[in-house]
Amino acid sequence: MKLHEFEAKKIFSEHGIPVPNGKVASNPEETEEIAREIGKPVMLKSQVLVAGRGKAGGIIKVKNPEGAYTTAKKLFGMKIKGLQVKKLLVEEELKITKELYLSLTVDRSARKYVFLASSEGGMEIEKLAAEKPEKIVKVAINPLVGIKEFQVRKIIQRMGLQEYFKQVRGIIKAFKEIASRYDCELVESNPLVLTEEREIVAADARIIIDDNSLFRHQQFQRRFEEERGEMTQLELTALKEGFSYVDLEGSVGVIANGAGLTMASMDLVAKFGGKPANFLDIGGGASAERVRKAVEIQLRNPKVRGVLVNILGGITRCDEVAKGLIEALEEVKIQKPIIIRMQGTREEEGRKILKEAGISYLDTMEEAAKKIVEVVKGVSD
Amino acid sequence: MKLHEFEAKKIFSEHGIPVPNGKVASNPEETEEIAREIGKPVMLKSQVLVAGRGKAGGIIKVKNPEGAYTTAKKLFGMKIKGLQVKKLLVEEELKITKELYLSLTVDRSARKYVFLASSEGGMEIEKLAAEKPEKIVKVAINPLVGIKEFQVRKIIQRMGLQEYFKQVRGIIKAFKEIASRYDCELVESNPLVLTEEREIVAADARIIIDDNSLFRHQQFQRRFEEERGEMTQLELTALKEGFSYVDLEGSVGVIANGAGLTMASMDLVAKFGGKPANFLDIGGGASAERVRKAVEIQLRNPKVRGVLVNILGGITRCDEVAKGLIEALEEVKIQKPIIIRMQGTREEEGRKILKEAGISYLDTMEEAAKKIVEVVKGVSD
Amino acid sequence: MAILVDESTRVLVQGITGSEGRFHTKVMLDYGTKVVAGVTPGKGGEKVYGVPVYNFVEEAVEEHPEINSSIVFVPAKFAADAVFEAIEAKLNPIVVITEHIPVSDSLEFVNYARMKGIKIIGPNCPGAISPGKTKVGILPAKLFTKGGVGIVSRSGTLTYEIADAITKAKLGQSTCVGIGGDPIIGLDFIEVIKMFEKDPETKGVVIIGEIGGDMEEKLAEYITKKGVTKPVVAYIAGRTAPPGKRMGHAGAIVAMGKGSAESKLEALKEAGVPVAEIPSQIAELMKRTLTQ
Amino acid sequence: MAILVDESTRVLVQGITGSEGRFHTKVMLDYGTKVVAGVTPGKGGEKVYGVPVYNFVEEAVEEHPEINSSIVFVPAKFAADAVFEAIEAKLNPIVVITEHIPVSDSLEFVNYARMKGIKIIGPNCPGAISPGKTKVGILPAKLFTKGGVGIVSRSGTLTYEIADAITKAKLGQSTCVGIGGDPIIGLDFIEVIKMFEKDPETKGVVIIGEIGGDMEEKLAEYITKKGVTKPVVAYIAGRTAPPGKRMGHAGAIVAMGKGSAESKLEALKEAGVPVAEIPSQIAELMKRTLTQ
Repeated sequence: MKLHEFEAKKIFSEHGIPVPNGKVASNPEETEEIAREIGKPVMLKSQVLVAGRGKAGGIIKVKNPEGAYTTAKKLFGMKIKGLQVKKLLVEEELKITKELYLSLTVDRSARKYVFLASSEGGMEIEKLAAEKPEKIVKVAINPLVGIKEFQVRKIIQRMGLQEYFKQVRGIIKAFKEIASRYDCELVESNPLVLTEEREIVAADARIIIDDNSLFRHQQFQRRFEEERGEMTQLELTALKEGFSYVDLEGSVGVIANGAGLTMASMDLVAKFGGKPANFLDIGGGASAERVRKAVEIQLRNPKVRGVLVNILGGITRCDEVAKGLIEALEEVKIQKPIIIRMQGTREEEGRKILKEAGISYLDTMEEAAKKIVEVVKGVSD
Repeated sequence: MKLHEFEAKKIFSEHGIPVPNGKVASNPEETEEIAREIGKPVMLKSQVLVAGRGKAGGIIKVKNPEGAYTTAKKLFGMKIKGLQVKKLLVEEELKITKELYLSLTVDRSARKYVFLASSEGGMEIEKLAAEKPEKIVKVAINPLVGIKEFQVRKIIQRMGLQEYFKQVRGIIKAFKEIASRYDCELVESNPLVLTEEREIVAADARIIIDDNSLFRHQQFQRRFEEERGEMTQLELTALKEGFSYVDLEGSVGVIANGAGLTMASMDLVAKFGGKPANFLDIGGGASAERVRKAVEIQLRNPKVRGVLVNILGGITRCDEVAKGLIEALEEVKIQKPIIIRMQGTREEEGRKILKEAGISYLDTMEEAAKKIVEVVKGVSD
Repeated sequence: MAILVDESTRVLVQGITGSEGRFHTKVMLDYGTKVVAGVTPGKGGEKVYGVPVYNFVEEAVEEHPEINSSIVFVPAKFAADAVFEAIEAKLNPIVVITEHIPVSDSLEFVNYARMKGIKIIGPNCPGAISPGKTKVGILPAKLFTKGGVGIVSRSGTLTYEIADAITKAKLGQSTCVGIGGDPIIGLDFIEVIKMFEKDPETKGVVIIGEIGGDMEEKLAEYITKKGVTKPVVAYIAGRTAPPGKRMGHAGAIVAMGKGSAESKLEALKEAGVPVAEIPSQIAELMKRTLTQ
Repeated sequence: MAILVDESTRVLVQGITGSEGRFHTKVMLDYGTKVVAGVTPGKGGEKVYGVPVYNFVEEAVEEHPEINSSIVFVPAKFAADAVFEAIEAKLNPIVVITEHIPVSDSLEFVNYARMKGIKIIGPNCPGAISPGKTKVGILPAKLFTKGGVGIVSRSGTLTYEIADAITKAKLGQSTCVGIGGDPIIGLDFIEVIKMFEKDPETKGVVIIGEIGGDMEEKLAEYITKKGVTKPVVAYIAGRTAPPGKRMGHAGAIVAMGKGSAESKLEALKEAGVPVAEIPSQIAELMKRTLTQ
């Protein structure tokens, strides 16, 4: 779960990390008022959970409270990558001498936490890693022993901040504490800046909390369920039903059981020239009821021109799948081609149910994927 | 460093462990007042850092404030195992249903923290371990992973406190937190009690802090330097000079370099029929100045009738030792026999210095130990 | 032979009284797996399909010292604790079926187990099967037959799909291991392939990867540098997955410029590993390589 | 052969610019120890008796990949961090001379090192010497000569005393290890005696124990149960020490009814280990046993 910049900065501040003087505004009037309080040029930063909001015009510098009002009015009317701007973070403009990078994340192959730091900040870390890998220092932290002083020294040396040792040490320690306390996948400041006043300040702040840990963080769990950042309406509906669901650009709805099989089904659709409209994993052991809901979500999606159902029954029973399918078709009454591949546990029973309802099925996922692509092409042509 | 019961209970209470309602008194008047406040029978508990203060008459139950005054007057006049009672802990009397045992300490051979718990408390754990070892459960805690829930469950089950799971779990977790926060060698409650009100209360509390960690615990470090619990005046003086020093019962002062060698010297004195008066380890690489101070401490000790000096020079230089010795003898002017064994680095130079001063020396520690015992016997006979 | 689990495996089921634990205990018993005991705190003394239940792993192991491995069905909130309990009892391997365990928990027990030389399979995995010998997991046994192909996979059903094809191609499997779909898992491709290399029953190895992380790239690097004597073929799921989205598995995400299917495909191809375009090719590719 | 340290040992000195570190670097170099580099944060670029100093262990090891062990003279407050740095660089063994390290720190790095298979000698120890080969420690080398007796001890000077007697008895030492006087130390008697058992140069072993803990009792139990082929003789210091008092070493204390000299003496005698009444008997006992 991604936190908003203003939420992340609140947590930073609570852990002793200096952040710019600022407040959150929900409308142009508040924006103007905050700008007046701050009493110098301010940055208006749109609080939307998408990458690249700066480039998309979501971050604007204004010189005075009046300018803040006018600009805020524009920003509150904007959508950035499809998301409405509902909050602005109004912050003093920093006088920056140097931009740096600092983050704490999880290194999957090392199975450790890892600090990434650089004496060059402000650009995307992926870009920096690609262009100047030698500028990035990587320090792995064993979760059982925590960060040690020699590692702190190394990070600070490689950031070129020995002069500011105590301050930066405090920030590094605070990152680790935040990560432990909130089960973070990412704690990042990009840029972390050195100001003309010789202070180290987190000009930007990002925190991503591990979704699976939200049961320990009730204050965010509620938010997580209400507002899911970048998710589309369809994704939200599917998630409410407990499916793994991702919206895609194409026209073929994909239902399968298991993440790997669903991805493979999606890939096959593409391989045979189609475009998947989504990824819908019904998981293991789905009941007829759940299958019905999954098929309904697909049928009610206007983008979907045909549905591929690919079931390999292990714990999942084919008869339940067949029942759910038929129920959905009866209920929704939207006619769209559905191609079914069904194999495994209770295969015979399932196929019988389909046969009786006059629904055909195929034996392999390759055949099924090929078929749905043909059919959908036929529909659109 | 041992904390007083009232200090330990304060820490317990700050970590959410229930302790009896009570306060510390410094004189009989305060004692009476606190007893009045509490408004029921109270226990007066002498705050001296020795084991067995109960048996020594340092813990007395009184029925009313007047009784508290009279008894306190007696207690404040008492010495328990040589230590003056300066503070009383005045506590409500608990109505105890069951006495239990819980401690967290360090298991040296397992190199882990270890919880010891028992459904039987109140008696010395050493005695319990000897008489009913099956009543004690031992749960080792890896310092890198901390205590896990299954270990908590095991402790509680073996204490027979499943009915009070949440409370006891809180206490166990608090023990671990106290141990980590204060670098404890021991956190103990004996007895931990179940009251008629069905509460779990730490009737007694003991905390021992690792002396070597005191640089992290300034509030105690100061106290540690002022007041060192069971130490005698001579031990304090020696410690101020930075020596390892322990007072013993006998008449032969023992000086050596290195803990093992000093112990072996002490043992040899006993082996040959003498009684060591103390253990004084001058450590490695001692200067003439330090040797002088060590010898002075021995000479000024009225119990000491003769001194054994046993030096095996590695980092320690024999010439420095010889110089220090002569300086001490010149300065103190107390005539007591000194037997010297000196070998190793700069042995020749050292021996020359002694020879010139007319002081004799021996080659082996056995000879020296035998000799000092003979000489001291001669003195006393 | 086979790897990780075989006829000598004696299994403890942690979370045996839950619905999944109970169901799969039955299925494993039916397959012939030696399920010796189960653990659920507070349910000590019960029986599940004849298998005795204990309150503590320690108790179960004291009563049944032959137990040497564990399978964990405990809910995510309590799973880490169960794994630590199994580690302290020195059970090895420990198969963690549970999904949705917080990464911070997995980081702890995976590091602890690895330092102690204990193998964790999972979390969020289907477990392992050595056909004809034993199954410690939830894989549908009837799709598997004894044979010479080792399968190691980050996926569940996709693995069954490919195993089924291998069965139909009359190759069969030595051992099939689902290492799990989480970002932090106990065993990785390199470690499992090293085991397959040493296993005389295994003639060739199938790798089933997916987007997210760089385990496939690391494997490719290993194969290039150290070499593998047995034929290896691979399939990678998620070529059409968009970046920044989790595709069902917590670990199946292209994040911070890392973990794309292209990167993995390229790395494996450079290492000389044939990569199937579609899952059904795997069996064919393997057959061709093995009969060359 | 010899154990723990020998001619292949290449040493890093941590805390090399402090007075003790500097002094013993010189003494070790004079003895012929291959001291390759040193570390003191902030002193990188300096030299100590020709030995280059670095800011980080990692840097030192990058520049001098032959480094395979470390000796730590870092003050107690910072010592644990230095040990962790050496562990991360996989140096093995790590000799920790520093005294007064908090037990909670030692518990952490000792457990971490042990789980990683790295041997810690100490803390609060004189180190190890394999006479004629190398010395990684502060033991006065001239008291030692090459020979067949392995010495393992919780003490410093008392060890020199006994080693000297063994030298004078013309037996000499294969390796002499001071394992440290702290309550929590990296290596124990059993582990070291197992190494001596495997070392062809070692013909007999001297154990120098003292009050506190139950390492001597554990050794006796090990000898009784598993047996040791080489002759073992022992000395225990502290027979006259009162309970509850620390005798110089943080670990030399009879506490909670444990760790008395009598308990140790009895255990060793029951295990058939001759225990010397006075230190000078050790050499004689060993000579007698070896010539039987």
